[in-house]
Amino acid sequence: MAGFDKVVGSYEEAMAGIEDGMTIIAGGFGLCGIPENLIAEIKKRQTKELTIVSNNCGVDGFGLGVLLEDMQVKKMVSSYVGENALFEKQLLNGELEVELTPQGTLAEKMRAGGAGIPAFYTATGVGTPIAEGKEVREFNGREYLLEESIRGDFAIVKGWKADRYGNVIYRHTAQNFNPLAATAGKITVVEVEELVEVGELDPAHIHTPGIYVDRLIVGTFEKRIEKRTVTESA
Amino acid sequence: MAGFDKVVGSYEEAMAGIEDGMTIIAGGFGLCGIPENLIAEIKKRQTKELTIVSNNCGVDGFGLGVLLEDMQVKKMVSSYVGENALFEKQLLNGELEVELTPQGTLAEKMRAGGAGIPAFYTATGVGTPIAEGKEVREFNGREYLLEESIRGDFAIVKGWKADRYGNVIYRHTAQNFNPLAATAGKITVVEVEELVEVGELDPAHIHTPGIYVDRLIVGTFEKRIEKRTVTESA
Amino acid sequence: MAMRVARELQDGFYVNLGIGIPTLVANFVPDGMEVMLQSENGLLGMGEFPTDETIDADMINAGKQTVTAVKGASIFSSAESFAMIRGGHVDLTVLGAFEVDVQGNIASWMIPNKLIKGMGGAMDLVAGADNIIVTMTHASKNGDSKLLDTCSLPLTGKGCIKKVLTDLAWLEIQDGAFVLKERAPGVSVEEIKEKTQGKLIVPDHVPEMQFN
Amino acid sequence: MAMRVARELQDGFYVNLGIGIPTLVANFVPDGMEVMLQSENGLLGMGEFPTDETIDADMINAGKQTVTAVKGASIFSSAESFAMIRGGHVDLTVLGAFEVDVQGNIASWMIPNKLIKGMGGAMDLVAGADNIIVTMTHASKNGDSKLLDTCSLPLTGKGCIKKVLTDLAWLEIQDGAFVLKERAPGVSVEEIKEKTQGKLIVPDHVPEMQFN
Repeated sequence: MAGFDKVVGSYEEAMAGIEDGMTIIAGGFGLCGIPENLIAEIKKRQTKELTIVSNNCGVDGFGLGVLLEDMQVKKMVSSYVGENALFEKQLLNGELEVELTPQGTLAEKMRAGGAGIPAFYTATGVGTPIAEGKEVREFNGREYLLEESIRGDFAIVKGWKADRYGNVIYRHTAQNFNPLAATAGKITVVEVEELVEVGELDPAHIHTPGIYVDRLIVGTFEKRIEKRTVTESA
Repeated sequence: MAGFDKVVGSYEEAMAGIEDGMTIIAGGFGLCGIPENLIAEIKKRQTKELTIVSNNCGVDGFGLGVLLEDMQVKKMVSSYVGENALFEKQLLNGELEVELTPQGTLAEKMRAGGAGIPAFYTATGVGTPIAEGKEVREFNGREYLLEESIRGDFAIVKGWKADRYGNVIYRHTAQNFNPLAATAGKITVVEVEELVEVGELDPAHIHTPGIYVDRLIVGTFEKRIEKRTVTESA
Repeated sequence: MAMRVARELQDGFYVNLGIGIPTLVANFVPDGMEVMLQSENGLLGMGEFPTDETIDADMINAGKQTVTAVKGASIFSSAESFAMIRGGHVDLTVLGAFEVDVQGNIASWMIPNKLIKGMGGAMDLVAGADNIIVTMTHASKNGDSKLLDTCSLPLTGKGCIKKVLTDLAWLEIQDGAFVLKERAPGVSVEEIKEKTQGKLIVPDHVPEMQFN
Repeated sequence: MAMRVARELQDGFYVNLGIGIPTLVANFVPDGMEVMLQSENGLLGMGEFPTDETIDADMINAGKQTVTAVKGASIFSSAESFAMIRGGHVDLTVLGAFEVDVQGNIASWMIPNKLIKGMGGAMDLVAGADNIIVTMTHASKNGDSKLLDTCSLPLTGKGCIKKVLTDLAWLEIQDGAFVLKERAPGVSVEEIKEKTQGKLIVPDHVPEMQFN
């Protein structure tokens, strides 16, 4: 079934076609469930002037943070940033633009982008700085903001297991923004920890159906922990 | 964990509080995945003047069709109706009102209702009779309709397996509108085929998290087939 | 007609087939090519009808027929299903119609003064897909053309149709006209002209349809 | 403060706890009562921190801390998580703030001329919940009141706060005023009056806080 085999042979092939100035939607929350190797490939390619849509921007030296090192990012669309010094420096210097977007609105913008919904209303942000320039409209006596959806030239996604058709499942809270990002890329690239046989994943429990996935690659992951918190072992 | 135990003891208890004139959102597609016994309970109660939001209206003598027998339904919000003679008769007599809604728009209206999104734009229906009276707005050079979300006083849902906390999974294509309906009821009632122990369902594969579910009951189901189509056995 | 539609398939296409003639297309998928059928009630990877032994009330397609799922299928909610459709992720949609016109409008769900049963998923399908093939008879039983200058019936979608396959011809809609691309075997250009009410452009050479 | 918040819990509540003081509330859930913690990155049923043996990089909370899941938990996407929040399905939200005012406005994410890190999920949480408790110190280190007539900082949400718990008092916002409901142990009404800049209504009797 060659036509549905999404597996590519290398990270180079996985990110083929990425160009300066493109918009990239990335899955992940903090450093959890981030497409580590696809980000590294973007760094290797030195693609510039990127707009990156991702809840966070990694940390110094890891995750999306590495794309700051060579000034590859023009703009971040995120809900929470600045966990790293380089980010702060570039922001203060005006070398980097940030569009802060409430986390739920960001998730819904990705989902809407993938689902052919150009805009939706939400109460989130009414009366706050993020309402500036946006339509406010009343439904049933309450005010809501109009928010437009987001699509990316590429979506980069980290899954757990996938089959060759691109059916993907995510592990624990590494799911987060990944299935949403997966729907919203003109080209959606997914990297996973394990390739399984077609038919092995339960059809009713696939998080991302293969129809959303253009390219698939199996990688190895560092999975760095940002805030290690433990209780004493019993 | 009494506070999270959603199981009720009877169908009477499951539908307690339903009143004349209420809006009921029902899961199911055709006769697949319909809350058979919850519908039967509504018939037994003879609640009248109901607005029912459901993709279809059952058939003569089964599914939502039984609510027509005693004129319990004032209005149907559906994408496809009229698989039964009584429905046609009541519609032609003006005893029943129908608001036809495209299937994808109906699904999204339920999801939006549950997700706190009062309205969204869709290209579906632009230039057709269903656009009448609705705002048309251009995004990126294309016209879209404004569609408002739907919430119900009750949502009635058919699941496969659930635990006492109300975590539900659906079986095969009996999923359809059920998880959407489940999010959109002020009171959401789910009937399932099997109750499993808390912890038995994989957290990553729960279709409807218990937070959406108010009442849960285990039933037995006829599961009538509307269009039996088979190939010759090998 | 189903055989001609099958020629438009490409390996790896996700396809939504409407009820009726479109469903037959599944029988004519060329050897060595695979397509995956989407059914809008929430199934990607629809398989054949079940046997008496495997029939399952919980496994149906958008036409409410009992079906099976192929290996590698996925099953999801109606909202997810229409996210795929509305979001333009389906590669090809094939569906029937009462009328199409030179502006790419389609009427397929409502005949005034006849009982209206509803549009089901048709409005979402025509609004969501870039690549749609309408399959229908060229004219009604009374001989009235269904390829019109302006649809007379209430629309299902506006300006969304580019390809029409009838029992007589394969046509594409371009710049406010039907362009005659192929004739069905044994059908004359004259007959097609006669039965097409909307503006028709006939190139110098109109080949007969070829089938795989 | 966490102990006082815990008194607002009810058996069967789904609760979202912000970072910091709110997180501590989990330690004071009364015996015989169960609440389920929602973490907005996509977890319902957040459990304790893991041990060195069970720690898992793929299991974190909205504060990016490694956590565990309780029996009966569910895990989902960020869109589903905020559907729960925005749709009003969470019973109680507890979060911190820089300022609140008598109109129920809250400012908690942005101090002009200081680096802005972002609002995360806070704007969604305050817009989505009916039942919110703001926990914060009553006044800044300089003694400036944080309970104001009008918030001076950019808002996180408008008109959405009804309950405020500080190190000094439990207050409810009603009809454009803070109503003093309870004093923290040993705190005088005078001190609360002094440190509240916004309109304050003091009933005849203001009891000391009771803890379970």
